[in-house]
Amino acid sequence: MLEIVNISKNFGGLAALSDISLSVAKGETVGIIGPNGAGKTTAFNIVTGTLPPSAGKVFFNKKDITGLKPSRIVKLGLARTFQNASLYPDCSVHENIFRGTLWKLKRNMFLNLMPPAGEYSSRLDSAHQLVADIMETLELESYRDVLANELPYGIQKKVGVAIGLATSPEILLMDEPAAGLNSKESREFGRLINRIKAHYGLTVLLVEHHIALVREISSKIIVISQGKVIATGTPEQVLNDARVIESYLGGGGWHAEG
Amino acid sequence: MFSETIVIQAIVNGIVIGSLYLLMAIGFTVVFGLMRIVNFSHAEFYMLGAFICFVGIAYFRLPFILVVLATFLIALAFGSLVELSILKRMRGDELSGMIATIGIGMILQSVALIIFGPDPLAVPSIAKGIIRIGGAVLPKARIYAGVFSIGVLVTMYFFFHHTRHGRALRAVVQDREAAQIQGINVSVYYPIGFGLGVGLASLAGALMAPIFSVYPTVGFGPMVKSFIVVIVGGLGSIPGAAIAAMILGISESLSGTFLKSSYAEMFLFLFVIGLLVLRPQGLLGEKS
Amino acid sequence: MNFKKTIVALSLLGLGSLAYAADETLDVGVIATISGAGAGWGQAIQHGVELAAKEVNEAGGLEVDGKKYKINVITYDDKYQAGEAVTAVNRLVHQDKVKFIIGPVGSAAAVAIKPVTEKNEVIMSTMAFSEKILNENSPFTFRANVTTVEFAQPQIDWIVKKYGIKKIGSFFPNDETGLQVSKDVEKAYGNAGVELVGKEFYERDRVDFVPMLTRLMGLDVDAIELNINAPSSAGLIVKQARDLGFEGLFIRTGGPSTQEIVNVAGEDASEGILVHTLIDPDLATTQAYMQKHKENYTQAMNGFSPSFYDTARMIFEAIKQANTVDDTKAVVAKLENIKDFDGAAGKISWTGQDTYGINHQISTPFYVAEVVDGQEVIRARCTVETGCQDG
Amino acid sequence: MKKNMVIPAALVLVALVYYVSAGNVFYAHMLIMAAINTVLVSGLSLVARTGRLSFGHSAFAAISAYVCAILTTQYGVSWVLAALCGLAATTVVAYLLGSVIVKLRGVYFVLVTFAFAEFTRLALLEFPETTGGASGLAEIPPLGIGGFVIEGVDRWLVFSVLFCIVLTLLMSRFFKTTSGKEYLSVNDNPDLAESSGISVSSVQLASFVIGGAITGFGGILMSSYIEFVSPESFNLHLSITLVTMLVIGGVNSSWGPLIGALFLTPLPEILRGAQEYQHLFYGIVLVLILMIRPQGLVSIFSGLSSSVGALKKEKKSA
Repeated sequence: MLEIVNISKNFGGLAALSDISLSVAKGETVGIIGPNGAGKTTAFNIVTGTLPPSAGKVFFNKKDITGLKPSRIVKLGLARTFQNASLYPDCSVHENIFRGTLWKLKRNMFLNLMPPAGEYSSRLDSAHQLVADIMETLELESYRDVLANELPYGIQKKVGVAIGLATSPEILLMDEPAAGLNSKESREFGRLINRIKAHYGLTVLLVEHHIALVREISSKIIVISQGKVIATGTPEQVLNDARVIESYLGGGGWHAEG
Repeated sequence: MFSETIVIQAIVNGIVIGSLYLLMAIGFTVVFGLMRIVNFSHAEFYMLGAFICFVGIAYFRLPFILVVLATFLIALAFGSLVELSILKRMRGDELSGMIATIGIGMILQSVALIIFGPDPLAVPSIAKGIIRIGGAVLPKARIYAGVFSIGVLVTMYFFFHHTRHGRALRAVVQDREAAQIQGINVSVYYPIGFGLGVGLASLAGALMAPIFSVYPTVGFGPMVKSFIVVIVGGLGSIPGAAIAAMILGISESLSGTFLKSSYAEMFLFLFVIGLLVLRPQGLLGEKS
Repeated sequence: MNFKKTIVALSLLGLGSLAYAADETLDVGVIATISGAGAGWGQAIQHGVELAAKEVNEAGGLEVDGKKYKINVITYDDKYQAGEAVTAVNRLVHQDKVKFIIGPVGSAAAVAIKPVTEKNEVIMSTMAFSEKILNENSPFTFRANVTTVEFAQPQIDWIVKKYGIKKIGSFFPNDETGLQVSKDVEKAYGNAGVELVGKEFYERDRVDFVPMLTRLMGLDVDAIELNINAPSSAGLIVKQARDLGFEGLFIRTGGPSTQEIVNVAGEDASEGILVHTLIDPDLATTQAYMQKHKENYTQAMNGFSPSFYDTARMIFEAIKQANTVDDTKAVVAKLENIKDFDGAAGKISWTGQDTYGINHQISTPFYVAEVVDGQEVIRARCTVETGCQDG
Repeated sequence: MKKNMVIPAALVLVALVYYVSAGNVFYAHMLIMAAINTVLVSGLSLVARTGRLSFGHSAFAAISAYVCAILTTQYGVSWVLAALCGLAATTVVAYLLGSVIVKLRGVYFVLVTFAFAEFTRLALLEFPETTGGASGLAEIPPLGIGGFVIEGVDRWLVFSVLFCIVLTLLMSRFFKTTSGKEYLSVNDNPDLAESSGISVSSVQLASFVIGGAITGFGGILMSSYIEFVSPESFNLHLSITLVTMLVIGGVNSSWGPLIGALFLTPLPEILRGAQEYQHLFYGIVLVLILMIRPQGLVSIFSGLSSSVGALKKEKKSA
């Protein structure tokens, strides 16, 4: 479904990524881990279109999406969430999630001044249904009219995921979803990811610093260190691989708690 | 039949005007680098300097150097006060800060209009006569102002590179976040930085007052030109501004001498728009 | 150093004379540049009209059709911008219901508001130099001062003969007035056998004239023509030219504003400038007016002020003769036929039939004076008809 | 709609009653100018609500006003056709300039629009044969649609007030629709909007072009009402006044332009005697509004400042 082929990226001499290739099949939950500064986030930003690569290609469902704007990539079915759960601060949770569906509700702005009609109103209804369904699945009904900037952090993260889901993606890329969560919350978050994967038939790609969450829910783990892929495989294979342990111990702190 | 003396004369005049734009531009860069806002009251602080110089010389008959120094100190203090009282509340929000400087500019201008009235007032000339360099005739008053502003530029260079506060302020101007990480208490530098920025604008106003007349809207032209210098030189880059200021000063003086001057100004803006679009970071600015 | 009194005080003065016994009031509008470039000329209009009104009111008001009218002057500042003048004339004509307007200063403003005054049959007597102002299908428009069309040729002939000038450079503001005057001045110097070399047009708010002066001096002109530049610009040109070591002659054919030029350029730099002026200090009536002006205002009196004092009095005279304050057609008929009116500036009558096709151009005596120690000394006396003689 | 409809509607009614009751031609003149200013500010507000501040809108008003004036005065074109050409010219220029500068970061966008406005003003001064140069164009024929000519204060009063009220209602309706919500999303959080399938650059370009056209039409209304136009009527002072009215009126709501224009337009006339007090009042009110409710009134701009901020985040995270 998603393939990254020989991607390199350098910032004025510093090679953040050098010749990385990896792939994510439909229905998988793949976790990308690696010490700080290994290039995980750079890879993430290249795939989501925020950052153009220096070399290499990105394919999604066999289509070359290298260098496309994020807004174009989302329409193809590839959505993302933000590490700091960035939301629309002054809007309610319902409004935040509804705005995820806007790209499917395109209509000429002058025509739109008229009340909804014909085919457009059916699209509008299905969008509202989707939002209701997402809020139910993520248990957010009780926060429906709460303003985003008044939500507890954990709930904000959930709303971030909800917005991603509202764009009806085929694959959901999550940027350090466990960041800022304690171990109980991150375990809960893991169960949430599995639930939405099943409910919406999603493929998930996580970029994560905390091994615990990734080990629990990933079907495949890819380890990146110093801009290179150093290991790929099931959680058991990868986490006992000597090179991975050495790079983590040597390169950064080992967060194997819980 | 334009002999080279005319060209020399035009170039020297260009350097003097260029140094005026540079003073304004560095002041503007400090404010922009520090607070990420376009200071729309820069013109009024230039005018403030011009009027302080006018009052100092025409009223109190003080020597020019003393008046210029006093102007800088008054403007520095006043600028810091303005930052602490008004802009401090908007440090996060660059747009409100920018629009607030418009308000500050309006207040200063109308106060000047009420006190001094609309008509141009002349500052008694600080130096009579001319200097001849190989046939080229250079008015002494302008050279005096040019030399003085270059002197200020050198002191500024020394301050920014060889004093503790200077280096800290420069770090903050270049990259606010990086400076914070290195433990520089940024909030201390906000008022000083804004004060210094507008102080330089007032200094330029005071230096140029004896050459041109003084009236409430005197600062508008130099402000627009210093905007252009900063854009061409690259926002936040002081060496870039220095080169751009000289290019602008000299080309303006040359085109004024040889071309129909109003065309020059129109093409200048066209050039700036083109540059901003093709190379937003300007000549020397780093690609942030 | 005389700081200008704030404008508020001035306009209050205009309203101050409410207490008189007259039973009716006649509103007269003034549109003038009170702030910005050319403020000196704007105040010449305002003060001239206010003094004329004050004089009539002190004498018990203007007697028309059995009723005594107290004259109330309403002044608006057009900031030398045509857009502001249009807003002011809309207010005067529609809200204040004024039938007589004196001003504006600039040609751009006058051209812009003329359609409004003509359509509403409001008499307008302007200072603007543009030739577009007076023509046969603008019956309600007059001009209250001589322009370069009238005085340029006689003055230039006299100066060229007396000072023997060969090459002259010139500066003009880049607007309607500048364009117009540059044509008249170039024609006049051509007829006098002088080559007008550098014709420099500049933006109104320019302050640095050194580059343009450098070019003129490169053409080694022996005189520079200042014509109708705003006083502040003319002052800067003189000052910066002297700074550059220019020893040649300065000639100002137009726009009397010697005091402002001396203020900006300084007394020694403006020594020897030949200026056009409308005031002969030895004339008794002019002296009386200058004294009255000193009693009422702190600012120095501008050279145009007497002509606007006279224009206002001629309009009041025409209203009295026509015995009506509303029928402006009748007032125009009377105003046009006033001859040899004894004004502060000397004997006044009308001219302009051959140049504009309508006799609405005022013809007052004018003089060529030399600036000595900051003061004007009359060197030649001239009239439109007789040209200039050594005075 | 954050601010419900009651308060702004009440404010507008109070102002209308105050103006009309005075029954005096001059107050009608001020109300017409307030209505025209509302149209000018509404164009600016549309751009501001996608997180962009433009100092170039005076240029768009100038372009459409001049094209319309030149066509009517020099080529005898009917007012309606000339107005359409004026609008077309502004829209094309806004599109060309917009598509080039829409990707620029916050501060550069402000500086380019500032430079563009100055360039336009100087260009109008430079070609006197067509634009009348500094003396401008006088005797612009009145606004005539078919046979019906809008001339004289009372017809203008009805037409302009009606037009600006309808425009404000349409704008307020627009921001409730899904297209309007795209504008608001781009302003509230451009990165999130981009990642939810809303192309930030095309939304900002659309708002810049349509905003330019609205302000352009405002320019045509102004020149047709005053029947005169000169480069000075579209200088930086106009841009700053429009921004001031927008901010004081309230950038958050579609009623901001109307409220800002209604309360600030009469100021220059009331203080006609002493112009400088007007600017003093403008300056003080502007600063106070920004100090007391920096987030309230200007939160719409958080989009802009965060787009500058976002850039820094991106730099850091790479």
